[in-house]
Amino acid sequence: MSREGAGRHGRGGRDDDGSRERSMVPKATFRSYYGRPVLKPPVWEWKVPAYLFTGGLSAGSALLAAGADLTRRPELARAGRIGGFGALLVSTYLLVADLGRPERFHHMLRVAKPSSPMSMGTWILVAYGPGSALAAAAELLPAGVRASLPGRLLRMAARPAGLSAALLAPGLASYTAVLLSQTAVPAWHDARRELPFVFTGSAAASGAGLGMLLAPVAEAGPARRLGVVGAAAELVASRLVDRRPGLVTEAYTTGRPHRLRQASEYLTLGGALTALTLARRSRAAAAAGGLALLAGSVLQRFGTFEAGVVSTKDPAYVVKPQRERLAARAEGGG
Amino acid sequence: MTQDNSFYGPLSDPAGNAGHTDHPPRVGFFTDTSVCIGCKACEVACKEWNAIPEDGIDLLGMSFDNTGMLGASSWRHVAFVEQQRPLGRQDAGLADLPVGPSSTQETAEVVADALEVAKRGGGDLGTAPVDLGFPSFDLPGAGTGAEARTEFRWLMSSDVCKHCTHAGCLDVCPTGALFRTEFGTVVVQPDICNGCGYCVSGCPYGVIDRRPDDGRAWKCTMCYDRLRDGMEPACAKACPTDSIQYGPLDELRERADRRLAQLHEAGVTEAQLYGRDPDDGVGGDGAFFLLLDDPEVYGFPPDPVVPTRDLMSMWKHAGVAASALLAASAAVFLGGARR
Amino acid sequence: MGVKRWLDAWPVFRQLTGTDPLGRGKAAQSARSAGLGSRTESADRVAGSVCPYCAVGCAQRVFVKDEKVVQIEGDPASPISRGRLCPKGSASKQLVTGPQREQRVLYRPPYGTAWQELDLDTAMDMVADRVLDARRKGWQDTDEDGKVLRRTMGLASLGGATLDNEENYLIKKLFTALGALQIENQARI
Amino acid sequence: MGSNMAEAHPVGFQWVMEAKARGAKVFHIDPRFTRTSAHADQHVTIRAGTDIAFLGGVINHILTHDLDFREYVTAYTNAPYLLSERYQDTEDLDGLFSGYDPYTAAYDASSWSYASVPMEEQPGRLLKEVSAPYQHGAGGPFIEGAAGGIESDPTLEHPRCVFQVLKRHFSRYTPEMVERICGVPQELFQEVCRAWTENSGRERTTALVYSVGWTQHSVGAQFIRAGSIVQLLLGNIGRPGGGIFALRGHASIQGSTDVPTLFNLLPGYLPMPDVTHEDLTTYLDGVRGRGQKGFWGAADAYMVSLLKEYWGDAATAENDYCFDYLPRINGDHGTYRTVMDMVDGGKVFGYFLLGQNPAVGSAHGRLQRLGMANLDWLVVRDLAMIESATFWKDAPEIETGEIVTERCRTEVFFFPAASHVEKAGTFTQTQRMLQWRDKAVEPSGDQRSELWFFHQLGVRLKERLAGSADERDRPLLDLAWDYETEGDEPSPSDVLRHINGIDLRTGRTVDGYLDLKADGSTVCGCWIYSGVYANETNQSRRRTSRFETGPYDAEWGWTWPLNRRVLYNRASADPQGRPWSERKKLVWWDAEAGEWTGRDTPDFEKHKPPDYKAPAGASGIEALDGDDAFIMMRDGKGWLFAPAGLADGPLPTHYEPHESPMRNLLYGQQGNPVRKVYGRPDNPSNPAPPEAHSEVFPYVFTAARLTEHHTAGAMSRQLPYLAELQPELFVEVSPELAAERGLRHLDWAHVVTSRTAVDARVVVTDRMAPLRVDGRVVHQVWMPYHWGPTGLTKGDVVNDLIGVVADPNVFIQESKVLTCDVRPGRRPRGPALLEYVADYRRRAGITTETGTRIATAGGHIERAHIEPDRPEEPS
Repeated sequence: MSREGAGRHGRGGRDDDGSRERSMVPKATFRSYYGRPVLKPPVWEWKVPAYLFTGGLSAGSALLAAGADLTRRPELARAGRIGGFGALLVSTYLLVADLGRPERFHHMLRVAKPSSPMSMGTWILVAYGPGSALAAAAELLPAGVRASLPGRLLRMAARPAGLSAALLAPGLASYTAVLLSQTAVPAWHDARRELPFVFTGSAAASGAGLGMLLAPVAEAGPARRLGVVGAAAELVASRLVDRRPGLVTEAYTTGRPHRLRQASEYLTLGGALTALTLARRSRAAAAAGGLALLAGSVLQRFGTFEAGVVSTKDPAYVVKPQRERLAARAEGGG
Repeated sequence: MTQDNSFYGPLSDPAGNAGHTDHPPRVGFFTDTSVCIGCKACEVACKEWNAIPEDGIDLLGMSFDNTGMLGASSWRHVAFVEQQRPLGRQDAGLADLPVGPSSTQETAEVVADALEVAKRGGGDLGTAPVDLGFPSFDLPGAGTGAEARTEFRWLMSSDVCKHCTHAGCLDVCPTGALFRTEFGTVVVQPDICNGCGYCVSGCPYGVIDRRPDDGRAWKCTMCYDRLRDGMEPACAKACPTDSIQYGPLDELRERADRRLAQLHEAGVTEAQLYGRDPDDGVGGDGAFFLLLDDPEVYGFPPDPVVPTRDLMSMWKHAGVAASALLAASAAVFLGGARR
Repeated sequence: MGVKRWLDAWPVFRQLTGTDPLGRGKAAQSARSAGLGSRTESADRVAGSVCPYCAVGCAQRVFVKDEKVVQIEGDPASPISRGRLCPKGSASKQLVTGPQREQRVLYRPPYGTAWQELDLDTAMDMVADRVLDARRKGWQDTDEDGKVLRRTMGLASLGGATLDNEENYLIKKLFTALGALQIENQARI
Repeated sequence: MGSNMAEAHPVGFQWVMEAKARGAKVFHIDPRFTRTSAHADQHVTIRAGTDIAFLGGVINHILTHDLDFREYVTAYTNAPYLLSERYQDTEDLDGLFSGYDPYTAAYDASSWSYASVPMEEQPGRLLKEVSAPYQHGAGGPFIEGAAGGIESDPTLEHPRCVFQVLKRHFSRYTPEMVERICGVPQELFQEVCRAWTENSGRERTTALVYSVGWTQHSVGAQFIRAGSIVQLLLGNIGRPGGGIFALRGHASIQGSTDVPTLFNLLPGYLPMPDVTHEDLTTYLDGVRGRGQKGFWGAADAYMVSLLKEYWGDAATAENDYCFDYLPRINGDHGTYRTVMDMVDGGKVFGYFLLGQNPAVGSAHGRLQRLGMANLDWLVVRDLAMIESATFWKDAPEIETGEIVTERCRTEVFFFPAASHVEKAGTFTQTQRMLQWRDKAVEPSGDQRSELWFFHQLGVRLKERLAGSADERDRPLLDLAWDYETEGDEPSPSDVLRHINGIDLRTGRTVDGYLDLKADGSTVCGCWIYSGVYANETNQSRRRTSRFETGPYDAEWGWTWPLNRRVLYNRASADPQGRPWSERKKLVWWDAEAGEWTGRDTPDFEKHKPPDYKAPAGASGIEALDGDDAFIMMRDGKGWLFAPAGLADGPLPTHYEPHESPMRNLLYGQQGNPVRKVYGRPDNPSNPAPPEAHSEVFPYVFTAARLTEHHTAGAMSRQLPYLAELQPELFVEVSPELAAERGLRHLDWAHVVTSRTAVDARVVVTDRMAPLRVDGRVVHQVWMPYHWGPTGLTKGDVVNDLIGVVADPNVFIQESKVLTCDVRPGRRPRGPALLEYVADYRRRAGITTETGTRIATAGGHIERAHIEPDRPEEPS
C-alpha cells in the first residue's frame, strides 16, 4: 500500500552512528509501495570499490613511472612500474572474481559498445595491460637474465611499453567514473560531472602515495607534487559533490558514506600536507603521507560506492527528485 | 550518432536501429490495471513457461503481495495497494459502519520499517520483513480520535519489464548478453551473460537482477521463444481478465487511449497511462500501463530516465578529467630539478 | 572461409561490418538465440484436456515431447475460458510433473512408525481381502423392525469431486454391489 | 452473495468483468471485502450467516412495492395456489412452522401442502430421518393431485394463496430489521433493492451467483431458496442473463453429484432406496408419484435402465431387475456421521480416501484424524502424500499425546494416483457441461487411475467370491463388470457409453433419455447424461472452436440435459410462447412450424403448443400444460412456497447460526429448529443466546479460500509456484479489532473455539470492517483453510476450529460461520493446548448439551439432543 509520507528518508530516524530510533520529525511527503526500493541495489560488493581504487592506483602509478623513466628517476620508475602492474593484477582478479560467472570473463571481448563504460573499460584494460606488464617485467628481471639478449630487448621495450601504459592510464583512471555515473543509481548518476575529477584526482593521489611510500625522498618530488595536485582535485571535486543541490546529495552527506568520505578527506588532506612539508625531508614522513594518500583514496572509493548503494535502497531518492522534476516541468509547460 | 536518437528521445524503430532489417512490428504489453483481479496467474504462467525457480516462501504483509517486487526469479509481480479513497464511483460500503481510523498507513509502516534492516534494504524480491524487536508503530485504531475511514479501494497491478525504447540495462551490458530483438524487445541471453551485474544498476525501474545461486542476470524476455513461433507471451495468454494485453505496440497504444477515455467518462478520473509516451525519459515503454494512481504508489519511478541520455556529456567530463590528469602528471616532472 | 566464419562468429566483427555498429541488437545475438523456438511448437503431440482444479472447466492443451509433459496451457478455442487460466491452472504442469508426485505404493503396518514399500499387486490383494473382511464385520441384513437393509456399515469412502464421471460411476457401482452405503464426497463438505 | 468469484473462480470471473465493461452493475454482498469486491460497483459488508434476513428484506421490498414481474409470477410460479387451512406460518408460531415436534426436533410437513388434497398427518419423529428430503433425489417429494386441480386464485388476493402467505411471512423483514440483524445500513440495503428490481423484468434480467458461502450453513438450503424466490418474483429464472449460479469448487464436483458418490443418491438424482421400499414398484411410486406432472414421470425407465446397467442379464422383469440387490438407507449416513462412528469404534473398519484430505479439508479435523486412527485399515489414493495418510506420525494429536504412533493400530495403504493428464475421462463443470480429456501420457511407477483401481478391485473381489453360495454375494457376482479394456484398465469411453445408455436391441447408444424404456430393453447408467454418447459419438469430446460457433456454443463439450444451456428456458417466453422482449429472447414457439425453437435447446417438449391443456387424469410428461415451464416440478411451476421437500420449512426464515453472538431479533426461535446437531463431548459448541456466556467467544469467524491455493492444499501447498504466492496461514482482522485485542500486523495471534486453538500471522486490513448489529459492534475475522502440517508451507489446520452441525436437508456442515476468540501471541503447545481450550470451555460453561437445545421458540420444552453413552469429555 502506498505509504503516504512514509519514506525512510527524512524520517530522522537514523542518526549518525547508524542506529535507528523512533522518528519525532515530521515525515517527508512522498508516496511509495510499502517503502520498498524502486531500484535494485547494486549487486557489487566490496570487490568493485576495491577495483576502483586499484585501477586508479595502477593508472596513477603508470603515469608516475613513465615520467620518472623519462626523467631518470629509476627508483620512482621501478616503484611505479611494479606497483602499477601489481595493482593491475589485483584489479584483474577483482574484476573477474566479481562476476557471477567468472569463467565467462572473456565474454567481455565479444562486443565493443560505446554505450557501455564497462565494455570500453575492458578494451582500455586490454590495451593498457601489455604495456604495464612489459614495463614491470623489465624491472623484475633477475640479474642473470638482464644481460641476455631477451633481457636486453625487454629493457629496450620497457620505455615504449611504459609510455603506452601511461598514455592509456588517464582513460583507466577516469572511465570508472563514467562506469558508476552511467547507471540509474541516483547518487552516482547525479554526480556524473564531478565524479571523473574525484576519481582521477584520487587515482593521482594514490599513485603518488605509492611513489612516496616506495621511492626515496630524493626521487619522489614529482610523486609529492602529483599527490598534492591529485589530492586537491579530489578534495575540491568531492566537496562539489557534497554541495550539489537536491535530495540525492544527502546520500553522500549522511550516514556511513559520509563518515567514510570524511575520513578520506582528512587522510587525503593530511597526506597532501605531509607531501608539501615533512615528506620532502623525512622518508618516514613520506611513507606516512603516502600511506595516508593511499588510504584516503581507498576510503573515497568505498564512500562514493556506498553512497550509491544507499541511494538505491531508499525510494525517496528516486521518487522525490523525479516528482519535483515532473512538477517543475508541469509548471514550465503550463 | 545521437542525432538519430539512438540513445535518447523518441525512436520509431528500435529494432531497426539495432540492426534488424525486415523485422516484424514492435510488440509490447499493455497492462490495464483497472481490470486486474490480482489472481497472479501471470506470475505462475511466466514461471511455468520459463522454468524460473521459486523465489522465497515468505509472508510479506503487503496486502496479498508475497512476491515483493520484480527480480531475477519473478518476471511478473502483482502489486496490491489498499487505500483510503474511492475507485471511480465504486462504493466500498463503509459509510455508517462503526469503523475507526484506517490501518493502511500503519501496516505499510510495519513492512517498511522492517524492510529497512533487511538484506539489500528490501531490494530482494521476497525479502521477509525482519522482526524489529521493538514497537515500531502505534496500534492501528488505537489512534487519537482520528477520523473514521469512509472510503476504501483495493488496487492490483501486474508489473513486468518495461522493454524500454532506450533500455539502460541493454546499453550498459558489456558482453552483448542483453540485446534488442527483431520484435523491439530487450532480452538477456543466458548463454552469454557472465554476471557482471552492470545491468542491475543500469535499469531505472529496478527490474533486472542477478540470481545469487546462478550468477547470471535474468528478467522478462517477453517470451522471446514463443514470439519467434508467432505465439503470445505466457502471462498475457493466461490473464483471465485480459488485464495483460499483448500485441503490436501501435495498436496497444491506440487501445489504451480509448480505454483511458472510457474510464474518464465513467468517472474514474484518476486513471492515467504510464510508459505510453514516446517522449518520456526512456523513449516510451514497450510494456506500458493504465494506472489508477500515481506510479510510485505501485512501486514505479514517476519519471524514469535512461542513464544513457547523458552518455556523451559523461564521456566528455571524463575526457577532460583524463586530460587534466595527463597534463598534471607531465607537469609534476617539469620542475626539472631532480629532488 | 574458416577464418571468415570464425570472424563472423565474433560480434565485434559483425559490429564493424554489419547493420548494428553499436552492438546492441543483431550483432550481439548469439547463435542460440538466433535458433530459438518454443517448446510447444516442437512437441510431439498435443492432448486436449481440462483443468483439474475448480469447476469452471477451463480447457487445457497438454504438450508432450518424448512421453513427457513439457507444457500445459489454456485452449483459446474454449467458449468457457477463451484460453485463459488462473494461477492454479497455470501451475498444472508443476502439479503433474513435480517431485511431490508419489510413484510407489506405500504401506504402514499397524503400530508401524515408518512407511514401507509394497508391490502394487500385493497391495491390491491385501486391500481386496480387507474389503471383504470389513464388509462381513459390518454386515446388516435387517433393521430392528425386521425391514431389509442388505448392507454393510463396515466400509466407507470419501472422495470423487476430483475424479472423472466414469470413475465415480464405477466406484458407486462397485460399492453398491458390495452393499456399502457410506460413499461420500466433497459435495457434502 | 456467498461467493468470492474473482478469487475462487478467476477465469469464470472474466465474464463478470466483460458484463461490467458492457454496463452491468456488480454488487458484492459478503462479510469480507475480497478481490471480487475490489471490482464490484458496490460492496455490502454483511454479518456472516444472515443472508436470509437480507434476502427476506429484498422479498419484502418487492412485495410491498409491487415490484414483482406479475405476469411471469402468475403464469410460472405457484403464487396463485392456495395452501391448506392447517398451515401455520412462523408469523403465528414465533419462528416455527406448523407441524414441529420438539421432541424429535423435526417437522411433519403435511400441513404445508396445497389446499386441494388433505394429507395424512404423520408423526414428526419418523420424519426426521425416515422421510427426509435427502431421500427424494432431485424430484423432491410428490404432491398429491399436482396434475389435477389445485385450488388457485389468479388474482393473488386470496389470503391463503402462496403470494399472500409469502407477503405475510416476509412482512417483518423491514429495512430497519435488515440493518439491525445484518449490520447493513438501510440506505445501502435499499440501494441493492433498487438496483435489483430496476434491472429485472421484461427487458432486463439479473443474475445471482453463490458458492459455498451459502451452502455451508445450518440453514444453507434455505439461503438458496431465498435467492430463488427473489429471482422467481423478478422473472429471472429460465431467461438469458438471469438465473442462480452455483459456482462449484472442484473439477468434477458437479459430476460427482450427478453420478454420485453420495450415500443418498443413485445416478441422475434417483434416490437411494430406503427401508420402506419393499420392491421396485413402491420405490418408483415414491419417485414419480401418482398424478404428478413432469419428467420424473418416466422414472421407471430411468431406474430400470440403471439396474440393467448394473446387473446386466441377471436383471430381469421377473426379479424386479435386481432391485433387491440395492442396499437400503435408513437415516443419516453422511460423512460426519460415519467419522463419528469411526471414533466410537466397532462400526466402521475400512475407509477409502480418493483424492480427498479430510484431515485438513473437512470440518473438525481433529475428529477426522481421531476417526482414522481408530480403523482397521485406511486406503489413501492421491497424487502426493497428504496429511490424511500420515496422521499416524504427524497429526497435531501426536503433539498433544492423543495419538501415539506406536499405539495407533490403523493399517494405511497409500496408492499413488494418476493425474488428469494421465487418464482419459470427463469432468462435469459448474454449468453442467461434460468435457472429455484425452490421455496425454502414461502414468509412471505405481500410479494408476481410479478406473483401474476399482475395476481391479472388483475383479479381485469377484475372484475371491467365485462359487460363493451366500445370497449377500450375488450382487457382486452378478455385477456387469465387463467393460471394454484399453491395456489393463477399462476403456473410459466404453464406461461413458454405458452411462449414456445403450439400446440392447440394436447394441447402439441411445440418443437421449426420451429413448429409455422401462421394459429392460435399454441400459443407462445415468439418465440425465443420456445423449452424451448419442449417435455412437462421444459428444463430450467435441471441441469446435468458439470462433466457429455461435454464442450458445453448442458444439463444445456436452451439457446435460440434452445439451441445453439454460434450464427451464420455456420461461424465457411468455405463456403464449412469445419472447418476453426482443432484447431477452431465447426460446419461443414457432406457430408455423408448430415447434419450439430458439437459440438454446428448448427445455420443453418440442411440439407441445403453449396453449396445450393436459387431459384430465394425465400424469407425468403428458400432464404438463403448455405453460408449465418448470417441467421437472411436480406441478410444473416454480416454487415460491415449497409445499414439501424441505426439512426446515416451506419458506426461508432467518435463523441465527448455530454459534452466534446474537439473539434472533425476528423470532423466539433462535436457530434452525431442525438443524442436525451432534451432541457429543468431542464435538462441543460455543454457546449462543439464549444460552449464557456467548461473550467468551465474542467474534464472528468465517473460513474461506484464496486464489493461490486449492482446498486442503494437496494440489497447491506442495507446488513451489503456488506456495510462494501465499506462504503462510494468516488471520485477517479489522483495525478496530486489532486495537481491541492488541494485535499487530504480521505478529502471531491465535484463534480459539471450544474445539481448539490455531496459530496464525495477523493481517490487519481495512478490508475487514466491524458492523453495528442491533446497537452493538460485531467484529468478524476470517482465515483461509488451506494449511496443514506438511507441504512446502505449513500451518495449523483451520478446520480444527470448526465443530460439526449440519443443514437438515443435505447434511452440509456449518463451516462458514461460527464464533471465536482471538488473542495475541502463539497458542500453547502440546498437552497445554488441551488444558487451554478446556479452560475456555469451563469459562463458557460448555457441556455436551450446549447448543443442542435447539427449540427455543416460546412454550417449547428445551430438550437437549445429545448422543447417549459417549465416553467422558477429554481433559
